[in-house]
Amino acid sequence: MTQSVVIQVGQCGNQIGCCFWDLALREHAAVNQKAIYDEAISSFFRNVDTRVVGDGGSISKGKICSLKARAVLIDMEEGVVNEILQGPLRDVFDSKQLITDISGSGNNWAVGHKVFGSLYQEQILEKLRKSAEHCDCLQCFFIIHSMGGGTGSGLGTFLLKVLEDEFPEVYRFVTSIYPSGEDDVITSPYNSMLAMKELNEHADCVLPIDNQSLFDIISKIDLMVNSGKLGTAIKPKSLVTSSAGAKKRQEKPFDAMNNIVANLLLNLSSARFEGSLNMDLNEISMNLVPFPQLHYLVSSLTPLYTLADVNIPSRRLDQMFSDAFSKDHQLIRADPKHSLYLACALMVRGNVQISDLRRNIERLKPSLRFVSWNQEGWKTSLCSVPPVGHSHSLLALANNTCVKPTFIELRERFTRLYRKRAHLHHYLQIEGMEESCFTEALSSLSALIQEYNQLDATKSMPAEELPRLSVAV
Amino acid sequence: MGRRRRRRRVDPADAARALPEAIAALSQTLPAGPSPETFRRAKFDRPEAAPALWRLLFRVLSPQLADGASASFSPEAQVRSVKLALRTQGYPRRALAQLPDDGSQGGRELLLALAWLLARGPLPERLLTQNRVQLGDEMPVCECEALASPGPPAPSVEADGCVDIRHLQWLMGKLRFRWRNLMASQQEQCALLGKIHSYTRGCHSDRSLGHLSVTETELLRDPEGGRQLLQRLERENARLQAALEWRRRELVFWRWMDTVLGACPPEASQPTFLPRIPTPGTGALEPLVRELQALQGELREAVEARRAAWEAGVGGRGPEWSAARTALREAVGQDLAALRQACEQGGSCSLAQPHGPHRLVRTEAGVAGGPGLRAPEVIEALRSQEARLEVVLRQLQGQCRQELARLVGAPPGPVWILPPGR
Amino acid sequence: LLPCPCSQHTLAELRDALDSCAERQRQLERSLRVSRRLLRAWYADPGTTRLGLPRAVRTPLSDPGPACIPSPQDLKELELLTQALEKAVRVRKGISKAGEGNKAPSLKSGSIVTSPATRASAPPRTSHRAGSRASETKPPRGIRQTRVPTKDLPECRLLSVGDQACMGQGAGDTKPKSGLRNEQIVLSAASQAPEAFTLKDKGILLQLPEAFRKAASRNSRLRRNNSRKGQSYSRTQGLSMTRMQSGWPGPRLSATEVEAEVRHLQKACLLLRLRMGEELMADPQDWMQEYRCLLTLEELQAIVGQCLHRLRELCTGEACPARGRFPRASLPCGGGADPIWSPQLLLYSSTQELQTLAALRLRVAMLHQQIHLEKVLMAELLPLVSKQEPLGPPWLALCRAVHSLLCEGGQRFLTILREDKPAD
Amino acid sequence: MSIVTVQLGQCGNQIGFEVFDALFSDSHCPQGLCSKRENEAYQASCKERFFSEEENGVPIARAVLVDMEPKVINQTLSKAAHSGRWKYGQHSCFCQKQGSGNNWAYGYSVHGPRHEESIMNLIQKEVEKCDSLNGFFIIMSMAGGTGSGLGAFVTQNLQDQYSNSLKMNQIIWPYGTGEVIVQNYNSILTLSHLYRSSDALLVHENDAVHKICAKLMNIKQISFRDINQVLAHQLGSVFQPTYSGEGSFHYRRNPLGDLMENLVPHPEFKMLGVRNIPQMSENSLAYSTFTWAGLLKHLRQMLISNAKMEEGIDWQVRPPLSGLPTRGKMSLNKEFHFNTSIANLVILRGKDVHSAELGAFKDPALYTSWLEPVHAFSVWKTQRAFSKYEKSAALVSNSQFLVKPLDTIVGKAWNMFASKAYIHQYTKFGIEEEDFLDSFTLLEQVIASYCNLGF
Repeated sequence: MTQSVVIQVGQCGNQIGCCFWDLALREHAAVNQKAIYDEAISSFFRNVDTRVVGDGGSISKGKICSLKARAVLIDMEEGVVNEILQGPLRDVFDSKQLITDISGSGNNWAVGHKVFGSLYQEQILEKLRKSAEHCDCLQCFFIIHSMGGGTGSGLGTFLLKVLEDEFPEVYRFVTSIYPSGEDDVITSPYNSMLAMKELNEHADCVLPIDNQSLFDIISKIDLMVNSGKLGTAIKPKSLVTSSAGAKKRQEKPFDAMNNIVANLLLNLSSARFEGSLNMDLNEISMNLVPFPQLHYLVSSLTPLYTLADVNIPSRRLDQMFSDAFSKDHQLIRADPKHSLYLACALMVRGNVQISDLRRNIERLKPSLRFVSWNQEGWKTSLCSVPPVGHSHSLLALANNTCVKPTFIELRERFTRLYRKRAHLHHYLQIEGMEESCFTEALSSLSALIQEYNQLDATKSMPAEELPRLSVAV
Repeated sequence: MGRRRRRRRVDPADAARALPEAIAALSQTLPAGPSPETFRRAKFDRPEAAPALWRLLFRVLSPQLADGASASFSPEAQVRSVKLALRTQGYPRRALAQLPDDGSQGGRELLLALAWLLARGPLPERLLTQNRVQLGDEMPVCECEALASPGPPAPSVEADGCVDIRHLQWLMGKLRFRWRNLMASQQEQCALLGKIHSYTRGCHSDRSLGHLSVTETELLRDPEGGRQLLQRLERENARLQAALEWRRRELVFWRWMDTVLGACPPEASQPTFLPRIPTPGTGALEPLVRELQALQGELREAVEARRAAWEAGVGGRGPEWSAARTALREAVGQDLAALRQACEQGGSCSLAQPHGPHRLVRTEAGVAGGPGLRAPEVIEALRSQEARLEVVLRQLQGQCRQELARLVGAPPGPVWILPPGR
Repeated sequence: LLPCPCSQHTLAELRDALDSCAERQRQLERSLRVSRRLLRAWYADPGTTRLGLPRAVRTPLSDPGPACIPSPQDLKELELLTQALEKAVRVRKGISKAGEGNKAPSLKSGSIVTSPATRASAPPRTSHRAGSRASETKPPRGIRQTRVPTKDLPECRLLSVGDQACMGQGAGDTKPKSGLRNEQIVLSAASQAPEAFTLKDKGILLQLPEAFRKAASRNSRLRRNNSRKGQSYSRTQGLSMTRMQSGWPGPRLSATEVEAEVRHLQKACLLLRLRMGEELMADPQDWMQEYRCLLTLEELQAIVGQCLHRLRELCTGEACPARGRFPRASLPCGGGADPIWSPQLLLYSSTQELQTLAALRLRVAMLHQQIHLEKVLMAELLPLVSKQEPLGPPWLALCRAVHSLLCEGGQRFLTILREDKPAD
Repeated sequence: MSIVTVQLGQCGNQIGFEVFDALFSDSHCPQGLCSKRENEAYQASCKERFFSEEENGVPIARAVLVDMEPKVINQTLSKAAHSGRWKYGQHSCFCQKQGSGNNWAYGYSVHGPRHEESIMNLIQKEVEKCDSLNGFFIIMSMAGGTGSGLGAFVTQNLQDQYSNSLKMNQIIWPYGTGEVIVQNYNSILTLSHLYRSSDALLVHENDAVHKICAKLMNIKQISFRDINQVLAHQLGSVFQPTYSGEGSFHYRRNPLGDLMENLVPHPEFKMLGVRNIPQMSENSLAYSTFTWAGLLKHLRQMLISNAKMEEGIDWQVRPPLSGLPTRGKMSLNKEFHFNTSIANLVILRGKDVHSAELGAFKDPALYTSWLEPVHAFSVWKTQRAFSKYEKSAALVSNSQFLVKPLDTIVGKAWNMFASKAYIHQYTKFGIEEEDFLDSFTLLEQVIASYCNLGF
């Protein structure tokens, strides 16, 4: 079995990470009742004998002693990390996994990338190597960060290059939180633009997520829950937005949103559990990335909650599939149905069979548009273990030109600032930053947009059969 | 022989008994041989002798049939089969072919045909070899019989004429599968033989063998089968005995046959019908001629070049040279004697190698056993033979490739995509 | 479609090859059936037929009869053996189920406890043998799978008529083996309890029936005599045959004989070509060798000439049976002087060796067949390629098939693409 | 003679388990409807082919399990062990930690060479357990990465190392859509490589089996297990013992050899399909009776109309009148109806099997013009009923049935190839565009050859 290491960078990254570890623990606790350290748990956790002093206490089999997250926590401010270390999850981490500073990156990509990057490179590498050593077969790094800030965006993308050089065989899956339009960070267009170039070049897969979409989803759930009609009918602990159903809602504003992302990551790595059609992480980029640069996957998660009624009529099951393609359920503001699919993956968990999957694909296919050379671009998986609180769930990943508007909007916001050269000096004063960094980032993103444009253009062209090799006799 | 003949002449009483005894011996040697009386009657072309002789000839000419199997052929079928077989073997008398198919006539003609067959080769011995009771587990160490055609090629039954070349490909593929199946069966057979031999080690009273063969073991396991085997063996012994007897007395028979021949109306002495050469025969002749001619050409070229070079280089030498020359000539003569013999007489069989069936005996690896061929030697010889043949095959295929490339030339239009090499 | 004569000829050749393979397969199957039946009866439960696993066989010999069995009773004894063999595994199972101890009371009554399995681990009689046997049967499955309860007993307790003492006590290699074998050896009359035996031991106890042994030795004697006689027969016939055939046209070759001759000449041609290749490849070191090489080539040239001459005779139909010998088709494996009558021995030391030998033999035979077919097909098909009008689809199809058959041994095939479309 | 099975990848291992389970259940089925003696011989023959026996009497499948990730193998091993009836050998599996990620190139060029020695050693050990090796079953999917890529690699190695043994690849043809996005690439690479190294490709189409589950087995929510069980049933109906010949009561020793000699001698025609009849849920079986005439009539129509199951057969399809030039080149564009065969093998099991009349399969119009029915048709029989079916028939057919699916796959792959999509994933591991082109060329030829059967 393979293992993955989660690298959470910056405030946003660490907050999401925190939710992720909480959920992951609960998921494994629900599946693994006997508290035996098995291969499924091993993919995200080490089992450590705490009585052994030092570092050599990993136990590969037997009872669970003390679980340690396979994670590296990086922030250039102490706040969030300290909070985690004082919270309920404190036992899952130890100080050897942390890298913190006190000064912060000041919402400046260049500070995160250039200053802290070179300052902490060795230290970060050291921790990464250590975490890799603890793995039997390291398959994937999950990087969680935001695009708009300084540390997550700058240092987070700096990491990508380091990882690529140091661990070329290990996949780099990046969960990037894109800023909303009315973002309070003024320099976020610069930061995002500069980060985009790094994502373009050094990530295997990027799952773009924007805060606004998460917020909309929460509002919708709130509406449902509070409308009274459904309130009691919703099965406890089944909301994708809460880490613990009993907990008082919305202690922190971002908790619910972060939980959605945490759920996304857990479903993405469902190959930890057995199923009749496994989908390993390495299959994701293989199936969904037709060209190296086009590795941005739009994701959606359904159902958002489960009704307490245990009998799921298949209509409800089919509803789950329909929802996954609707605009409202995307974790980024995008409408895949009205754009062009390059490829699509459906990762199903729980009590769903291949025939359900096939029926729904057949049903939905006519309403979707696929690129001419990939008319049947479906990848599916069946994992028999559902998420906690659910009987079944679906994660849809789409390589779809519908991400293009997000990028275009980002470019526009960037151009607006850049035209005025506003705040540019904050960046240019950093060693190693030059104007060319901005222009190169801009052309990189433009090239990407252009690629999507070209694909979109094929939408209107009639599908033609290409002449095949012609055999004489 | 001469001595024996004199002795016969000395004792006339013997001579009077000699003919029936000779015929009896012959008859006993052959499968389903009739009584001497039948022969006597056949000489006078009595119809009652005919059926027995047809049967006899049928058995003689289809030796591969087991004892019971011939009964399944109707008399007519037997007669026709005999006529056909004799014809393909080149039997010259037309009278036989004109006999009715019901097998009611032709005693004397059949007698002549039998004599003709006897005169052509060691018929009794051949029959005794072909159907001999095999006691040991045998393996021929030569390739004389290996995968040879099991009998005379059936006269082409296929009336459908032309075939698609894909049909040939199909048959070729089938052949490849059969080879592989043979290989698998043979491996299994060897494994089983090895087991039986090692389990029965020490069981055989013949110390040079040491263990039992399959037949012998089966005999132990199945007393009833053993009894039958014993009977067959005894029958064969009787036939062998008779064969010895026949050899001693055959001269009398031939003299008698002369009188039979004398009683026959002579046929036109013209070659009435040439042996019918079946298509595979003629087909094989032409390419073989070409092949030999090509070989001759290549040799001539090589020889001429070398002789010229030789004469230009070392041509004249002293008297000591002529002695060496003679010695060399002799050495080469000896060297190629085996090859020459092989070419004249019988393929690879007559090479100095051992051949014929050998009884398999399992021995201890380290023990210096008694007489007998050792497997590693045979393996060695086979390996080199295999390597040589593979070279030949590759050469032939290469030749075909070149020839095809030449014929195809470089026509504009299609592109040839060869299967990728591995 | 191929033209008729070509079809007929190639078809006939291929069918011939197929038939000969099928025939060989049939022969093999026959003997396989016998061997398998033997081994099954030996060590397997006839019900579930544990094919292929050597097992120790143990059986009760309820009453082995009088101490000295005269040869007329051999057959009766054999019947007993067969029954015993059939019971063997059932009893063996019973023994192993009932536990190890209670079924081995016959320690002093001449139990023979060797088995293929135990022999490998606990060598009977001759210890050096067992060692080599263990190494020759590669995976010694029996060892792992069979537990013979009486393994620790003295391996061999054969009791001969004259000598009631235990022969094999302790080290077995001192025992005079052949002496035992030739005597009548039976179990002690006292033996009433179940005992184990192997076939080997049975074989010693129950030799091949005397009548059979006599017949067999008579058979080989007769064959030897016959073979000696066989050599002189041609002269005997020489005289009368000429008379016999005076009224007939001269002896001609029959079709089968012509065919045999042709086949033989084909082989000769192959041998000659091989030899020529060797000679041309040789790199003479001095003038002696060079001269020798030249002489060899000349000699080869002469032999080829003779072959050609003979072949021309065959072509014109004027061939007589070769000088001084009878058509070689008349006897299997060459002339009548061959020692076919009493087979010589071929010694092998392990199953693997035997398998290698057999596989190589078959491989060589196949190569002969393949080369022959290759030549036939070359002769028939290549002219067709040159004759047909090029570039039409039938011609292309022909080329493809011919290429596959002649250049790839019929295993692989090429593709012909039209060039009017781009290749990628 | 014994057959060694190599189960590769998730699909191969899941199916392998069901196959052995089906073989075992059938041979121990009390409803064999034949004498005890006969039943024992049947069992013995089945066991010799597919199982070896251990000391404690539990049969051990002659199988090697290979996967590049451990989950499925662990699951398979424990399922077999829990059944208690048969099991896998203790040391007969090989797995690694990380799969091939649906990348054929990774399976073929990375996993293959890296683990060649270990895998071949395992196989050799299994081979040594056989007194006599008949050949190999290699069970694999062609869509994924491990089964397809590593499977192709292993098959090639088997061809090199056991050139005289027979190799039959059981290939699972992916759903037309929705399994793996790069399945068409993986498929053409697999097929073209197997065409060079395997003797026969026995193809099972997921779509067809799925339909059988829905229509004949009446399963509402179809799982992979259901599909695999139908598939295992089909394989069992072919490879369980049958008599070695007409009138013989010996069981066939060399099923693979006999099958291949009859069906796949031509190097361009190696694709086989299986059809079987009847196929139904156990509940319906209890209320059904069959006649040989009825079964064979349906089976024949299934063959000529290219129906995968007895439901929905097009009865309008008739063989072309022989002699008329209707048997022209099969056109892929036009809807074609009649499925021309190269060769067929019918396997009959059950009561009164001797009375079954097979003349309808010997009609020359069913076959390509260059093979006579006498060369193209063969029958295997046994009186022993198969898996609770009083009478059942299976058909292994080398015919045009796969031309369409193959053409579709090649076409889709070609479309994708023309846009160069996903190619970088393959070149990363050494499979170049040239290799793709080789594969396309070979398969276009195979398609053309099957289409040209009538010529």
